Amino acid sequence: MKKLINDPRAVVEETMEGFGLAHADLVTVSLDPMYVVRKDAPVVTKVGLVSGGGSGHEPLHAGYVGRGMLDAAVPGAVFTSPTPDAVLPATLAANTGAGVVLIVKNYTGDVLNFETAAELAQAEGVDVRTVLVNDDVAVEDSLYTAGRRGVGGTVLVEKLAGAAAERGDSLDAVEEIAKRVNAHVRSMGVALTACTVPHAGVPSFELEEDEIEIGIGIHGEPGRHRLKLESADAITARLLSPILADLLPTPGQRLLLFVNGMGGTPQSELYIVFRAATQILEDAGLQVERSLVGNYVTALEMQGCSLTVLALDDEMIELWDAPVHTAALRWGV
Amino acid sequence: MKKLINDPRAVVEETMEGFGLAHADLVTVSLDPMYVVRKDAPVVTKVGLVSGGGSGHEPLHAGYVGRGMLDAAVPGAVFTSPTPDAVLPATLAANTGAGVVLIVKNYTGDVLNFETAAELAQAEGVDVRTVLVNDDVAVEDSLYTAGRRGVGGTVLVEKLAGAAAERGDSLDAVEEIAKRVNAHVRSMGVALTACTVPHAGVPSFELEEDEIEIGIGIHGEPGRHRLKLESADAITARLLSPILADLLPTPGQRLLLFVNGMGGTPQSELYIVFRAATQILEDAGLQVERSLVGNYVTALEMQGCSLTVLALDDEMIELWDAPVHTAALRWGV
Amino acid sequence: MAATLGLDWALDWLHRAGAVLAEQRMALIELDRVIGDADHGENMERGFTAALAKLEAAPPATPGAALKSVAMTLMSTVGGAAGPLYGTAFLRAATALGDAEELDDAALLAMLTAARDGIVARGKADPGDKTMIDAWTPAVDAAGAAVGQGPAAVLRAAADAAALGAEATEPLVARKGRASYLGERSAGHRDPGAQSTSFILRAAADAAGNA
Amino acid sequence: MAATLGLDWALDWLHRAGAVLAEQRMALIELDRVIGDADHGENMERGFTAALAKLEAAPPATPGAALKSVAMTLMSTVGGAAGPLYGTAFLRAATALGDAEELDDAALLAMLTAARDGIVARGKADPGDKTMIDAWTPAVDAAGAAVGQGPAAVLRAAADAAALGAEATEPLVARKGRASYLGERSAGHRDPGAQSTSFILRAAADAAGNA
Ligand SMILES: Nc1ncnc2c1ncn2[C@@H]1O[C@H](COP(=O)(O)OP(=O)(O)O)[C@@H](O)[C@H]1O
Ligand SMILES: Nc1ncnc2c1ncn2[C@@H]1O[C@H](COP(=O)(O)OP(=O)(O)O)[C@@H](O)[C@H]1O
Ligand SMILES: [Mg+2]
Ligand SMILES: [Mg+2]
Ligand SMILES: [Mg+2]
Ligand SMILES: [Mg+2]
Repeated sequence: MKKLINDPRAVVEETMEGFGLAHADLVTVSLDPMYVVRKDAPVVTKVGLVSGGGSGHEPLHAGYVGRGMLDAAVPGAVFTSPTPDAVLPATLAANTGAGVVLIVKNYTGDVLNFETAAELAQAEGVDVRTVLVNDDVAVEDSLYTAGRRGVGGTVLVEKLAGAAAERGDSLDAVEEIAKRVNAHVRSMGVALTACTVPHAGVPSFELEEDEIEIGIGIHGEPGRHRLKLESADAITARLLSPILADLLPTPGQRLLLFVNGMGGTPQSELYIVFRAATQILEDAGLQVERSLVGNYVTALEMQGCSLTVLALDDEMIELWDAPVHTAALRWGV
Repeated sequence: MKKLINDPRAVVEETMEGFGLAHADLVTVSLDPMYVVRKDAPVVTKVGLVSGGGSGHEPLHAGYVGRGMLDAAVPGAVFTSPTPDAVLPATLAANTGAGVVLIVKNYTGDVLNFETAAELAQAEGVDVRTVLVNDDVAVEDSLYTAGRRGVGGTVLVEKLAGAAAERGDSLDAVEEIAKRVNAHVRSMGVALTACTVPHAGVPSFELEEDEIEIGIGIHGEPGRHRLKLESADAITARLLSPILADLLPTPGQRLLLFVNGMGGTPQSELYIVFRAATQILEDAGLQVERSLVGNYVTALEMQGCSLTVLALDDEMIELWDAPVHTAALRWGV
Repeated sequence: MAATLGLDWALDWLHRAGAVLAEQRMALIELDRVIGDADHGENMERGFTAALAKLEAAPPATPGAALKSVAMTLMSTVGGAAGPLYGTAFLRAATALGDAEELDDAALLAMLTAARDGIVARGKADPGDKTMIDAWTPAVDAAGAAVGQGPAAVLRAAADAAALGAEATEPLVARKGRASYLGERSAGHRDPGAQSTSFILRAAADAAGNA
Repeated sequence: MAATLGLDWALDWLHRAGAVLAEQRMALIELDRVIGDADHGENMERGFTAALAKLEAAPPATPGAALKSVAMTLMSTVGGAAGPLYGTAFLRAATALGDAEELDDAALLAMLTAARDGIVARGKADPGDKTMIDAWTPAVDAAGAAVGQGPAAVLRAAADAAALGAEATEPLVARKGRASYLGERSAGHRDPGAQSTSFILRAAADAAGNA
């Protein structure tokens, strides 16, 4: 294992220390319990927005704390959801009395830990709503799975709900927006290489030099099936087709197309995939109205990408365009 | 070789097509000859700022085209400087009559090709100045080398000179700022893994599982020497010490600290390095006044990072903080 | 063999559990790497190390208090799926014991049953879903059958059944937790949580054998 | 053997050069990979493919016109260090030939000398700096010594010397171009530009041998 780290067990703490130093104008970092809050939190009379999850997906979630997005983020150990005792103070810090929405990616661990934190916060008088993100079409949402995972769509949920909270929407309204975005967003990923969890020291799975893993998650967990390496155009089509089959957009539908790098893929390749995806979507009579290309929800140094498609309505476009000022996403301010 | 590409020979063209689609609000992409200009170029009576170089360093340079930074960028083939026939039209497109500054990284190929383009543009009546960036302390600047390379510092030169041009500085003044930034910036890089040039198909060099390459460039060329893998703190000290020995900042000097990822390194590791670098600098009585952490000058999927330190003055701070709106760097707008 | 088990046994159990989880850290990581995300061993070791430190810092007065202390620490240090599940298991087990100082066969069975029921309540897994439940359920059943043979026998029966249960997860297709994403590809690999359950129950039996 | 060489020879030369550079693309990439950035073979093949297409599309009338056409295409398609250097070399060579239709020994020597001088003017490399100059300079010297033995002999002498010159770059420490960043570590590897020069001059000699 080759990493720019000191002690594998200090990775998250040292990362967050560095993050706090680099973005001292934006956030305050608490190391124990570990969470990150907006420098200006709590922002008076605003609905609070809190998210969190295992580390290793940087810039998710701490990179999205700031004006127009999250009020607090709670990083767990690498690929391990944070514990309620960290989620609770983050939730309290984000609460101005207007209530808090927890954005939780749908994994058993995240759901259980945030559930407990929500109960504890409620017991302290905070009105808490939980919105699960489950956009990954690689996983069948059935009785026989833990349900679809939350992946790339999480960033879009956080951006749009964050903008709604920032403009002063009510707790109900922010919760509704978050759920609406989740209902209209779908994702699917591919890995060209595995990643290595620092404390494990060996790659999460093995791929031959000519193999790729389709339907990969963001936790270094293996995907649904393996294929021989194909062209970027062919892989893009493979990722988009289950997304479209599930989202079923009507012709003319305006979309946000998000090509996300898994951490180890050059930007050039993401743009090649973006080009291919745009062509397919436009050939299908759909309209790529907004876009995002880059490393936004990663799996350490994994090579690969995910495609996320969000069916936009007018309000979502307005919320997407609204100013945002975080470490990883910034415009209009 | 595992890459999300179609044809190795179409990599740059397809990347730029995708880039043009994703950032149609910001830039216009010309495919043949290949160059990228600001959507609103030429901006009336502003000094033009143009850069370029081999591809594979994304987001450099196309990602820095837009308000407050470059007016045009010229991507060459992967790791190969662009040709004069592409630099010329980019230069002409950036010229409003106020003249053009070419920001050129100091490599033989870049220097020669931009030199010819500058001559051609001058023959067409454009007042052209060329500023060489050569911030890499890994290379001895002596009669026995091609001189120091331009690496991470290039982004800072482009940002500060771009802000100067945007506020209406004269050609002389923009040239002076660019040279001043270059004179006060130093960089040094490390690679944990090599990268693979698409048309070559094999990694640029071999490193054992426990080896790192110190003094790496951004072209997949080998560095100065090899070491056994060390802790992030130790590696950071190794990179910073020649930077400081060369820059010789006086105590209390305000610095911009830029931790740059080479493309394949997780963001968490960059923050761990940022933390270590901040500690060393502050222990040396220096002041980290501004910072930048992320993948800004890459070498395809190489794992590793570079450290760049810029000794700031008041004007540089003002120019750094000035609004910028490009695909890869954006604030204040 | 003692006819009842007290605080000494409980502390010995928890220390043995901490030791085996530390020792088997990489083995559990490896099981989780194959069908999960390679953190189970790391999570469990982190949790038990913290739990033992807490027991040291604030010594409990009863077996139930010891289990409750461990429950709270696991809840706040393990994270992931295993944290809340084991946390709930130890919490419910503690509640079942109340402030009893000496535990007989029936108390031990109640403790194991409460732990298992707590995991089911939180995780909603059925037997055969390839989770830690597939070690806990046979363990509870076997303990029930051994009631009357003394505490050491009850716990030995539970540990033996948990070991077989963990092994028996290998052919199963996962339907809960992260391994369920793999679908059919999860078959052929042992569930890490069932394995850690087996280690923990073996530690309980070993401590009883020494009591 | 012909006493002078004309347009046919020039075109045959350029086609042979294009063919050998295409064939040796990976070999040149490999040389550049070790002490450079792994693009020299790609750059040269791209340039010569374009140059030959241009010659096809707009057939030149004289050897000088052919070299000038190639020069312009290399300048606008090769990029990197080699593009401007070879571009200048072919441009100066074309200028040296003027509109001569037939080239004798002296004309060929003037052509080679102008090419070499053009590269030195642009790249400022000295002999021994481990660049293409280390193939060009011995080639020019050998051609000078062979003047009077006929065009084929002049070019063969140049090609032989270039081949030895390329080989002789191996022990050198680079002082120009990208390989210079490596310092002492550049020793022990052949310079890719010197090798491509050797291929190009061999093609000239082979074409002359067939003329
Ligand atoms: N719904 C559930 N019910 C019972 N046990 C579960 C459930 N989901 C997961 N588990 C157990 O948790 C174990 C994984 O724990 P761990 O790796 O620590 O957490 P995570 O899956 O969040 O990374 C699995 O091996 C399984 O035994
Ligand atoms: N200053 C110079 N003078 C002469 N030849 C040079 C000089 N710099 C580089 N070269 C030649 O150019 C070759 C490299 O060409 P190429 O790989 O195409 O360009 P780049 O180095 O820009 O990637 C070297 O092998 C060397 O022969
Ligand atoms: Mg986990
Ligand atoms: Mg090159
Ligand atoms: Mg796990
Ligand atoms: Mg090269």
